[in-house]
Amino acid sequence: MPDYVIGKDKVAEWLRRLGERYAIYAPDADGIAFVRTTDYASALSPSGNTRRPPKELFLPNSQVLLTFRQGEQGVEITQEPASGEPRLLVGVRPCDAAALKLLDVVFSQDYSGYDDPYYRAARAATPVISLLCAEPLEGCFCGDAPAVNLASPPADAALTDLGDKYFAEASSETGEQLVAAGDGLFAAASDADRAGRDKAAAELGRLTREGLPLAQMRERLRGLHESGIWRDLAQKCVRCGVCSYLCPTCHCFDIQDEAFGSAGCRYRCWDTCQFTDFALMSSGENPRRDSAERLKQRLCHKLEYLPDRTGMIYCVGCGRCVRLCPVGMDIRETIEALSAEAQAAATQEEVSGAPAE
Amino acid sequence: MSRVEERTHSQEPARGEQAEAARPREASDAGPRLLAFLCNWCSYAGADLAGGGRLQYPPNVRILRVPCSARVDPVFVLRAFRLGMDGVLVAGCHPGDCHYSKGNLYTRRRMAVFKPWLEYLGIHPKRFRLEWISASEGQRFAQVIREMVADLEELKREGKLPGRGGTIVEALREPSTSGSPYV
Amino acid sequence: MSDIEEKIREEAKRALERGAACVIGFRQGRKPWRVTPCFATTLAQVEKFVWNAVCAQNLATYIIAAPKPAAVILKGCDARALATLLQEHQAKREDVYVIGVSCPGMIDLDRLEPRNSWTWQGVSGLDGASGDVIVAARGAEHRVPRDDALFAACRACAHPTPMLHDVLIGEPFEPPRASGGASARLAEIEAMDPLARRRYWLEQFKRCVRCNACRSVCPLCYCRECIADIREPRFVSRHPNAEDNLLFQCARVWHAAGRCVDCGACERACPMDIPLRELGRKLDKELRDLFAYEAGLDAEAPPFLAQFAESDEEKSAAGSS
Amino acid sequence: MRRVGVFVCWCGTNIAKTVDVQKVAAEAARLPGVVYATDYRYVCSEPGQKIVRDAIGEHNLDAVVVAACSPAMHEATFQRCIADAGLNPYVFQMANIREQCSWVHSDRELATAKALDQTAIAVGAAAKGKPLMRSEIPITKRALIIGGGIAGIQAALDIADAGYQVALVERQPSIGGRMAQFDKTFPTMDCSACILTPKMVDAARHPNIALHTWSEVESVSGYVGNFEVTIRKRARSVNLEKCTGCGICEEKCPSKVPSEFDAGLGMRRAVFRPFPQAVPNVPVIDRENCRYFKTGKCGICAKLCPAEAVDYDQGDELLKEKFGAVVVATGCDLYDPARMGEYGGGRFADVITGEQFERLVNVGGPTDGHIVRPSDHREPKTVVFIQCVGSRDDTKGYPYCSRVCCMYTAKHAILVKEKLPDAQVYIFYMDIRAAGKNYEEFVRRAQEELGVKYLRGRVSRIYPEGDKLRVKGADSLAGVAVEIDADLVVLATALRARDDVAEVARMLSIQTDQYGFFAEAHPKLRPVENLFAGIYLAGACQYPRDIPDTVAAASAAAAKVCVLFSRDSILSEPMIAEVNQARCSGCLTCEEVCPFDAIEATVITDMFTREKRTVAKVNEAVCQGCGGCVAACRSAALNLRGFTDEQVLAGMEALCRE
Repeated sequence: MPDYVIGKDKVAEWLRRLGERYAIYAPDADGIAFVRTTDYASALSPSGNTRRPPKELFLPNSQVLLTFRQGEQGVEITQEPASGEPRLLVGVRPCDAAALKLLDVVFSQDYSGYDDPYYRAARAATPVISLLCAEPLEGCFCGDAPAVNLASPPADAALTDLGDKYFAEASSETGEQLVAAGDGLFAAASDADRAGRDKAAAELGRLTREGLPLAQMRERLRGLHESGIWRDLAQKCVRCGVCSYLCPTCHCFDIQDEAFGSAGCRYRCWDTCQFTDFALMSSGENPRRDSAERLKQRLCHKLEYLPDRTGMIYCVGCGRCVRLCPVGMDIRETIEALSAEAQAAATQEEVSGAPAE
Repeated sequence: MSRVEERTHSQEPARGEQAEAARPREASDAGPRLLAFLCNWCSYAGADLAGGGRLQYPPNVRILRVPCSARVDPVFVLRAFRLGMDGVLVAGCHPGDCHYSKGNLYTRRRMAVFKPWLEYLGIHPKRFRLEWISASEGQRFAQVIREMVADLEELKREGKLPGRGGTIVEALREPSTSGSPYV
Repeated sequence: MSDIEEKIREEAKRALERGAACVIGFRQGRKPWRVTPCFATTLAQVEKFVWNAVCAQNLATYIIAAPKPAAVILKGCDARALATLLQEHQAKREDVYVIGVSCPGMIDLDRLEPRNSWTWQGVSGLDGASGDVIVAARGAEHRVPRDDALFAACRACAHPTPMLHDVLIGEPFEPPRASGGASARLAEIEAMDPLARRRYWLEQFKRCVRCNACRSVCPLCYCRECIADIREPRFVSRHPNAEDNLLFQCARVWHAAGRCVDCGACERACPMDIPLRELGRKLDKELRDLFAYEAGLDAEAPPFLAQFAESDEEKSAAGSS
Repeated sequence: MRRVGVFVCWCGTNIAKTVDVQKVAAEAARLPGVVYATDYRYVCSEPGQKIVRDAIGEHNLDAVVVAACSPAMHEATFQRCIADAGLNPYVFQMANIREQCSWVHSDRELATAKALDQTAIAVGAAAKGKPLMRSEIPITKRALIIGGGIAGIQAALDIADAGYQVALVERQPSIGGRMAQFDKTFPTMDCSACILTPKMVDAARHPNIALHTWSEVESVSGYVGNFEVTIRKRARSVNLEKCTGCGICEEKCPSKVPSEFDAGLGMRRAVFRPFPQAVPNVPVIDRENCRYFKTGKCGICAKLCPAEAVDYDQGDELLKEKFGAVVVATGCDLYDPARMGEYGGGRFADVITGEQFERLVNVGGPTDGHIVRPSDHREPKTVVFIQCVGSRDDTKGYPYCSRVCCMYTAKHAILVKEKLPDAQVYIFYMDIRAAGKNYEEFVRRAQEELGVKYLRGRVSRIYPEGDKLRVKGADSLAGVAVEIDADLVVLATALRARDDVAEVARMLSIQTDQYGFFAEAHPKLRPVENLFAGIYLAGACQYPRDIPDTVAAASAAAAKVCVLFSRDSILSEPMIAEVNQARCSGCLTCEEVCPFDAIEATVITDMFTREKRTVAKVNEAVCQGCGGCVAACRSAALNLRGFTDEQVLAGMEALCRE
């Protein structure tokens, strides 16, 4: 697909035109979340990724599935329709764009045998325009994440800041249409522009590379399921949901019914393996009784079980869990410690398993 | 006995929060809604006595019987306001007269802290009252209800009640706060 | 602070030698300004212990679950939280060896950042032991006046020196000037009219994602099952909307009435920057104004709201209107 | 969710006139959980109850709501009704649409809306209700009586006669109490000792009564049917078994101290019986005043005792015993006249109290029954009695009437007239309260037959004038000031609660009223019971009482004890608190707020983790169901059966229906 450039002074006009077709969502001024905006001039803020990832626009924290009421002829149930409101996400960071692609897999027919209508409808109606970060936030390690492509993230259109203009790559038909809406505002990109984009992506990659063996963890974790290291690593975890609620790829939910008087609804809301009652059974038994079990679940789910099933690694290095954990848990430290433990175990096995002669 | 039974058709549905757009109201629930937690031994009996004496008071109050005012968990009060009550009354035996000897003394201390805090949460002070009403104070019970309903009606007229909002199901169907713009 | 750090390590080692099952302190994380709790069971682990101006976390949170006897490093507010836990039989005094550290106030990194041109990517050092906070970034030093850098809870702290301790490290500190008084924000909220106040709180709680970090870090939120998680009966909807988010928090804060020591852990933990402390501060204020009561000062006393006195009469709002 | 049936009552026109009962029933039928709803003229009538019973069977109901009058009126009726139909009586809720709706509102539409809401609240609670069971609590059939006055003696005898074991604990060396001090009793003028002493002896000899004099109850724990009591038997220093009561020790004891029994008018020895007819007839050594115990020198009593009964080394003995019921009969104290400075109380020897007069006029008293002035032992010619000293007096005494003073003052006046017929007797009174059998006649006898002068008015001042006392008062009926030069003035001092009442109340976990008297469970209907089940009240510890009232109360308390003991076990309250141990984190705030000490800590082993942890436990026999603990529990670990969180919240939520 062809590449373009657009002058920074022309972006507002482009978004204004798109705003006629879409409700435009961009990071708010505080960098907390994607919010609906008509302030097109400042939609593309240079701040890092939002505290709340854009996943909530597709998998809301809570979503009504059906409503019910006691009617004259018994209980009447109304299915909640999936909303296809046309929205446009602007300024999604490459990590979050990658995370959305990962979520697409989870909510797809191929993966679960169930094509989630709410997720699918929202995704179909919501094109994504990404923007490469000018500077990483503390704790970002997207440079290590195999799922993340900084230069060409999986968005409909991918923007890269080139000083006075943005480099724009349309990566889908929708992306082409988005650019087409800016008829007269875009110019074709030059080789120099392309080089500039590559350089910016490379520089960000360099800044966010810590050498974490994300891709190797799938193998390394296999031998650690019974290890005592989880207990040590998880001792300080206070079982809140910050890491998973704010993780762009965590997607667990719970389904609850609430009724008042003669009517009520069934909704699904976020849930997390980090909560004590996540695996609690009505008998009172809890197979994931302590934080060690829960940490293992979260790490292995991202780095072993899902990679086993999808071939993709479900950590995009966005750094939110690092920055926002109230007790300073650092997934990078955890991964390093686990990796070291696995390698130590392997070495020992080699030594002890060596032929007797 | 003066009859304080006039029905108030307030001019306008009180202007509440945007999110709590007034739902179509039936004539029967146009007035403010008051929930009263009455202790079984004193205040509930006081309300019965008001009935025996045919003391008229506004029909806006809904009565929930509890054994003792100490049974009223302040979280119930928070919940009641969440459920759209305009006012909440907690009434118990006079201190010293508690059927359980000192239950209401715990209530008294608890509520002394709770009430100003409730106000701080944005519940107008006239929307919550703690009263001691004995089994012999039917007059007083009727008076308290009259006062409270009059206060609530006035708040409503002045637009100082947040409005009853939609039904709970509607509230639940509001988009969750994460997943939609929060500003 | 290296002096204090040295003493902490010394006392931690002594505690281990005397049979403590673990010592809970802080170690440095991946950056100098990142510290994280450390559960030391060996002398070597104690060597990792650090003490600096970002050791804000309240380690009292770990006491209930910690293997006993436990030694733990507690600041003024943390030790008062322990006093509340002792009042409520959540630990035995003899099972907890308190290494008390006089606290000069802890630094809120978020308060440093916005006012400066540097970003954390370039920071190489941070010194907040006393006086101005000095941030070394890309070869330059940035100075921030101490008052501007401290957590709000620290600026309001009335008891920086742990009252409950087995050993005390560091000279006792005078409370900072803002302590004991009403905070400006509290007064502002009080000054609003009720409906505006309600709108203010709902506005704040629109951000809440119900991650429960506030309750998870709170040393006093030790319920085995929070009422917010109980489905039958349903006290609070799990559907995150501003009203129920606020209700959840109100139930939580009310449950800390007369117990909360205003350590600020909830507010620090909140990833959405909701001013959680301000809810509890009002309760503190009422308790102080009405009853001259402050939580966490007496580990022997029964919980305050589980008592009554004749003199409560004049403080009760009943019958006043 | 239960299958709820709703029955809306018209109560004739009482409800139906204001509330559209048919509409309420029709709307109620649509409430969740409701499978049947109807209305009827009088649901409480037999045909009405039959409709309920039939509907239970026909519609397979397992919860019932009746929207009718106040539950105070008919809750029990309907509970019996549904029990007859085979339902548990507690799967029942009442919606009060009469006293709290139709009777207080007149707008039909609004009253109907309210009636429906109240019904919905009841349906919500009924749908979440559960059958409740009572548990059986075994009873130890032994009674503890605290106080050996006439109240304690009477209660002990009655209970013992019914065949139950009784322990009677008295602080003084002898039982008998105040009545033993009295000379005659009004209005019959029986000799007090003549009617009391036989009862004292009966109590001492009764095979079912264990007497513990010179003893105190040290601690009481437990609950109805199961009290654990520690009794401290103070060292008597005289062996109860060996002593023959010959009295030599008393005669020879060199230490004299004012006699408490004689209200300070006479002296007793350090080894003493308070009065000659004491039961047991064995002295005690008052170690504080005994020369041997103070100086180590003396020992005369030991040397002279022919039975070798004196034992200086005796120590206190602690008895730990179990009882099923406790009768508190600790009596009262008297108002201290020193608080009434204008009457010279305590300063002028010849201004005495009624109690002192009793000893003065008693043949066994310090003057052998001669009425003489304490100052010079002369017979008084003019005696002035003043009533209401400390009674009906908000400023220096108590607002209440002490009830006995009018009568005993009349008795005293009669005694003066009988013994000193020439003496002039005046009585200052506020009102004459002579309500009682033959009481009014008694007072009239004093006034009309014996010429006692009753002056309605207060005395403002008493001061010495020569060897007399000038009494300045007013006769408000005549409207004149009165001055009387009296030889002897007798103050009818108020009866008041004992000084140590707070300690006793704390020990027993019972309540007192604003004056410190022990509080009854209900002033009208449960006058001899305390709210704390298993503890009963008798006599003047509850309120000023004369002898017949005291004896009646004692017998009533005894009857209550016998009712309790007539069963082998009792049933607990059904609506009480319960603990969900899985949720309980053992903070024990509930234990602090329980007014009945019904909650205690217990250690359990967690079902899944096998860890031991402390949780709260409700003593079902003690819990009265106030629910204070439930509201104090942050974890919702406590719940109140019959008023559960589920039920209260369901009631509230019912108001939010569409």
